[in-house]
Amino acid sequence: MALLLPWILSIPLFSIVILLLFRQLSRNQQTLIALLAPIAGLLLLAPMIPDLLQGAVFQQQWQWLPVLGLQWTFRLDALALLFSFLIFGIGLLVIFYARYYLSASDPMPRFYASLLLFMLAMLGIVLSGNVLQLWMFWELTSISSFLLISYWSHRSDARKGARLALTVTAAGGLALLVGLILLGQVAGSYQLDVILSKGPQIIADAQYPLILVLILLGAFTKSAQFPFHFWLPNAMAAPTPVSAYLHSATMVKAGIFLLIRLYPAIAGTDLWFSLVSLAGLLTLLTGAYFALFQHDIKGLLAYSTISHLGLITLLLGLDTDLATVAAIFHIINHAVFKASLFMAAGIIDHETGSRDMRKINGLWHFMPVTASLAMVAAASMAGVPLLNGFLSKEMFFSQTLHQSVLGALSWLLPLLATLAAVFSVAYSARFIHDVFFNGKPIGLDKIPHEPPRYMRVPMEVLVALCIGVGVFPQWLVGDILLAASTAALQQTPPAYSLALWHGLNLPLLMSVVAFVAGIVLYINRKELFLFQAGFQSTLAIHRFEGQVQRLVQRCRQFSQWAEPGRLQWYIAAMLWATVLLAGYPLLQLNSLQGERGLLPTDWFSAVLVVIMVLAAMATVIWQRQRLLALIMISVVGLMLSLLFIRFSAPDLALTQLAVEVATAVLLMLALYFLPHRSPKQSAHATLLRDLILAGSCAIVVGSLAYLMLTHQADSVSSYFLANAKSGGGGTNVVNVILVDFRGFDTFGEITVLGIAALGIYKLLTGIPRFKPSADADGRSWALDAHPLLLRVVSQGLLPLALLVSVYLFFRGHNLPGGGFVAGLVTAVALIMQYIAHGVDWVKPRLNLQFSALVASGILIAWLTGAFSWLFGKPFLTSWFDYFDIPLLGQIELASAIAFDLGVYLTVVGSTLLILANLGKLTTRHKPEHRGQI
Amino acid sequence: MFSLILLAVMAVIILALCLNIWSLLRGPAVADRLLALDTMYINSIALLLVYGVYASSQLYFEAALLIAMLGFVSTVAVCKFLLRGDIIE
Amino acid sequence: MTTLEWLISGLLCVGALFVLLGSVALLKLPDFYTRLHGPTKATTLGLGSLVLASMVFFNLQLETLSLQQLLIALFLFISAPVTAHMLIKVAMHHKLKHHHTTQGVDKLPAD
Amino acid sequence: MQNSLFATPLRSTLLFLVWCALHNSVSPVVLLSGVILALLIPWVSRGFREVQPQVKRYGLFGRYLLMVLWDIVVANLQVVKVVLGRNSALKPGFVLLPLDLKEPLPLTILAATICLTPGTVSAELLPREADAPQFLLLHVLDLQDEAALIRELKQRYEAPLQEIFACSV
Repeated sequence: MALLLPWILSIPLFSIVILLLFRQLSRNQQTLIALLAPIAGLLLLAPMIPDLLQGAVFQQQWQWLPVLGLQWTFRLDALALLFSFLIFGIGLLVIFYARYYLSASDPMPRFYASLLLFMLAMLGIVLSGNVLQLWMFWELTSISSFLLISYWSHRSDARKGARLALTVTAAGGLALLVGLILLGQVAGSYQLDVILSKGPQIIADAQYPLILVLILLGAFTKSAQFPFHFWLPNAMAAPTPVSAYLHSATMVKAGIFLLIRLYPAIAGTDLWFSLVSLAGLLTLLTGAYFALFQHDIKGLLAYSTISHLGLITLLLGLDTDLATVAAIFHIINHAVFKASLFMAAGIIDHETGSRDMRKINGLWHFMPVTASLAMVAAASMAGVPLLNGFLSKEMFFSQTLHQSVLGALSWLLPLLATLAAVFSVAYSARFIHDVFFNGKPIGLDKIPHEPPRYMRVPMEVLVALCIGVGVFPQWLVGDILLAASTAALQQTPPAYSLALWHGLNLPLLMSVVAFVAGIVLYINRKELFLFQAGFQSTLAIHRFEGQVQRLVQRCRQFSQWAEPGRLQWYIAAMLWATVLLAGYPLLQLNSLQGERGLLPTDWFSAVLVVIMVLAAMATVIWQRQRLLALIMISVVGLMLSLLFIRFSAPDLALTQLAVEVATAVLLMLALYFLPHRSPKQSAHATLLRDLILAGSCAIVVGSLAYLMLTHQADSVSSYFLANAKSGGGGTNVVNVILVDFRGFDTFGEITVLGIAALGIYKLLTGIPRFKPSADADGRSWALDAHPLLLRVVSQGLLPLALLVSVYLFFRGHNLPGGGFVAGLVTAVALIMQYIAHGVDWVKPRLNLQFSALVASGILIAWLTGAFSWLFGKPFLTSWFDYFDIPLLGQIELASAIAFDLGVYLTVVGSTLLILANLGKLTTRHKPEHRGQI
Repeated sequence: MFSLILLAVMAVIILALCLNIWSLLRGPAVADRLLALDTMYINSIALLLVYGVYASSQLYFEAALLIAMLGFVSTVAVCKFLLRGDIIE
Repeated sequence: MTTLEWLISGLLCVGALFVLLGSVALLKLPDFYTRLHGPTKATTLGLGSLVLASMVFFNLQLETLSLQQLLIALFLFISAPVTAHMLIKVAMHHKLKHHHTTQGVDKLPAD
Repeated sequence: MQNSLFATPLRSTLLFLVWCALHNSVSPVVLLSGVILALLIPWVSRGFREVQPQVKRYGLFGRYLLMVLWDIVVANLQVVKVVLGRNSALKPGFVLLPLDLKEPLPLTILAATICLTPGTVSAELLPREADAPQFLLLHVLDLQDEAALIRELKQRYEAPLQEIFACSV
């Protein structure tokens, strides 16, 4: 049955894909597809329930990156089951509800896809059996929450709220990651099973305080605990179904889930009790207090949620096992009543167009059914008997009486708990009285009425649960609560009873006091509101936005400093870094001379080198006359190719030659747009600086080269030499390395090449459109654009060049050549046609979409690589064989040829995409006025 | 003896290359330099041909062929640039 | 040294001398127009001679079929005139000085 | 006919020979692939070929090529003389060669021939309307007798080319 676990996760994914692919489906069909995920999930869970309630644990795992301790592990126990029920159950109702909540203009597929993405992420958290995997899903919930809060992206408050929520939760997530990594290192494994069984060892470790604080940071930010609670009220800019689902029932419980999940491993110390209980207590009180003063219904519910989350956290911080049971119980109850309250708020918002409690009054007359349902749920929130909220609150009260976390001041806790309950009753009363009674509506845009029939159904289900659990707790949730608590504590909890009536005791008294005092407080609220109004409060969101703006400002300043937009600066920075990084190790060596002796001087090569040096120097001297510099650098390239050939690297020589020409053409195309001479502007100090930099580079690089050449390096090349023929089927080792041994690199490189070409193509559109009417010396241009001789000869040369490139392509595997050179030769031959005939002549004859050529090249290379998957081999495993064909003799076929074809097409496409389009650019903007021919 | 002659022939061609770089640096006009560059291309081909005989290997002829082809394109492109400014128009 | 080797050596020497001659012409002759004749003719012929030598060497001396050199020559014979043509066009366009003894300067196009 | 695989027999033959030469081999594989490529490549690049007059007399064309080769050798000996002589003794000059040939391909061959042979470089086709040039401007390294040079060029090179391509005179 464990095999079913991945399916539970993949069904939401399936629905997402369908929703995004078929956007034109009707709203009902989209809702059905979205509903498929939770329904199927519940059905898949159903057969596992009996075993899970008996304490079984299902686990399924695959290797992912075992080196890093990463494994896909899915683990389902009763605690995860409980949360899965919440996720699926509330998710089901929320999806159904959203069908009626969203207006016709809201893009539904995006909403459902994000919601399902969240569902998937949340399930991932509760079903993870590996803490690193858990963390990934954890971050995914933050991201999907961001997408959902900013769903109405045209609204500024939605964008800001989303940004705030993401910043806080993701920052906490990073702390959590560090904490989890440390935890895994201490426990020796990232597997949950191992970690849970090593509790004492973890607690005894010196790093325990750090681990605990980091993990608590993650949990507290996610679960909106004080002082990180401020993001939650701002997340209320989300559509109400999202608030009901993420920001009350599930996502904000993720932090609490994590605390419960890791309870056996990291809880039970004084540090834990003081940190967790203090955070919980403060959250409980601030949430309850501020909830009363909200005028926005959702704001009230948000602060109330914060308060209840604080309550649960406080329970986890109490040093009794029963407190954990109470916490889990309250998670269920809170999810049920708060989700229904949010749905009520959504209905009210939907039907009145407002969420301001100062405007919406007396709705009882307009929507009695909704009002009754909401009132029941609010009563549950206040802790009225016969409702589920009452039960867990009673448990909470009784636990506060049986703890000693605050030492001698522990008696304060029941008192403060009662105080929080007073406020909780007061804001619940405000919710009921202000919204449904208290006179008539003020200044509403429309006359409210009951919502569509089915919009109420989810609420009805939830309210029924409130009452059901309130009256028959043991029968409805007793089993799962016990099993979940056992799973959480890793041991059977002490006996407790889930009954409605425990007799006249202290907790009951606390409830009564809270109830009466709460009503009194609400009736006398005017004074308190006046008192509260005396505080100058800056909203958290404004503070946050201000900080974001400041941060952006800082970053801008930094990037203006680090990226002044001057090419010289970048190159200088890069070169200095190279000099320092490469030069420092040289200082550690005693001598450059290695164990290899020097070869006798080869005078011919020496002369070539001298020519090359002369040309390089001339390039530098004439750098201001750009065309001259270009000619000189061509000499450098030519000599370099000759030297490559001399030292047995014909492949390099071929490539160097081809690249040389392509670059020369490119540079000339670019030169056209530049002044032919650049003015002499460098100050002497600048020249000196550049000289020092160039000299340092020369010294370091020269020394490194000498070092490398005189040392006997045991490199990988001997392996390549030995295996090229047997492993890759080619005798040209360079080519076999490119298309086979290091095929993945090549694949990456051609992808980069394609992207670069597309990028350049895109950048070209913004280039200034002018055509200089005269050359550097003020001569107007010659008048015959396409000399006849050149045209005729270039037409004749094209087939020859194509033939040569075919030749180079096919023999590349065994002798110098290959797809790259062949591609460049083809591209150069086609560029020659452009040069000789012009764009207008070539365009109708070369009916090729260059970008498509690039894409097909990369695709072919990828398919060649992916083909080996069919045979269960890793990506890009090469294949070759020899065939005997009568008359023709032996022929070799290799998958590398197909891969090389991809390289070829990409190179041709990229080169033409850049050169031909740069050329076309000037044509398109040719000025009207042209000389006489 | 034969290989000595080959070496001597290569030396003569390299001498030609040296004369070319001299012409190239001397100029005076861009056209002169371009002519010198083109001659360098051709002389490099010559060098490769002799080197092929010297090494008894046909491996170098492709490079020579490619120099002939690509050198031509690059010289023509520079000419076009000097004549028209816009080499692809 | 066999006769064949003498033949090859002779061809090589002739070739190399012509190549050198082309480069000398480039350096020695007085104006661009006359210099152009060096590489287009002497160097091309020198290369032809070297190609012949190499053909003889591979096909007769080593007795392996070797035709690639022929392609080099073919290519050069096609491309050299065009290169020269383009270069002289540039020179005329740039109105480069001609040697003082040049005749028929009036025939140059006016622009 | 324009689009058929066999539209350009001369070009295909040339490509086939070049393919064999590239491989230095006449093995069956090379021959077969050579035939395929020699037919396929002209077809693929057919758009890049403007219609040219066809060679009508192959024998004459062959003879012409051999003659040019011989002339190259002779011409070079002249160049040697000039190059090694004194610069002040140089008598370079520009010459206008009136053209009877009008078609681009024969014209190109003529210009190329002139470029490779006796001390002349084709400088420019004049006037510059590409369609119908009337003169070929030459630069001559050592100009002794302008009229004789023009006569020789027309007789030795232009006339055979007209015959080879069977152009109307």
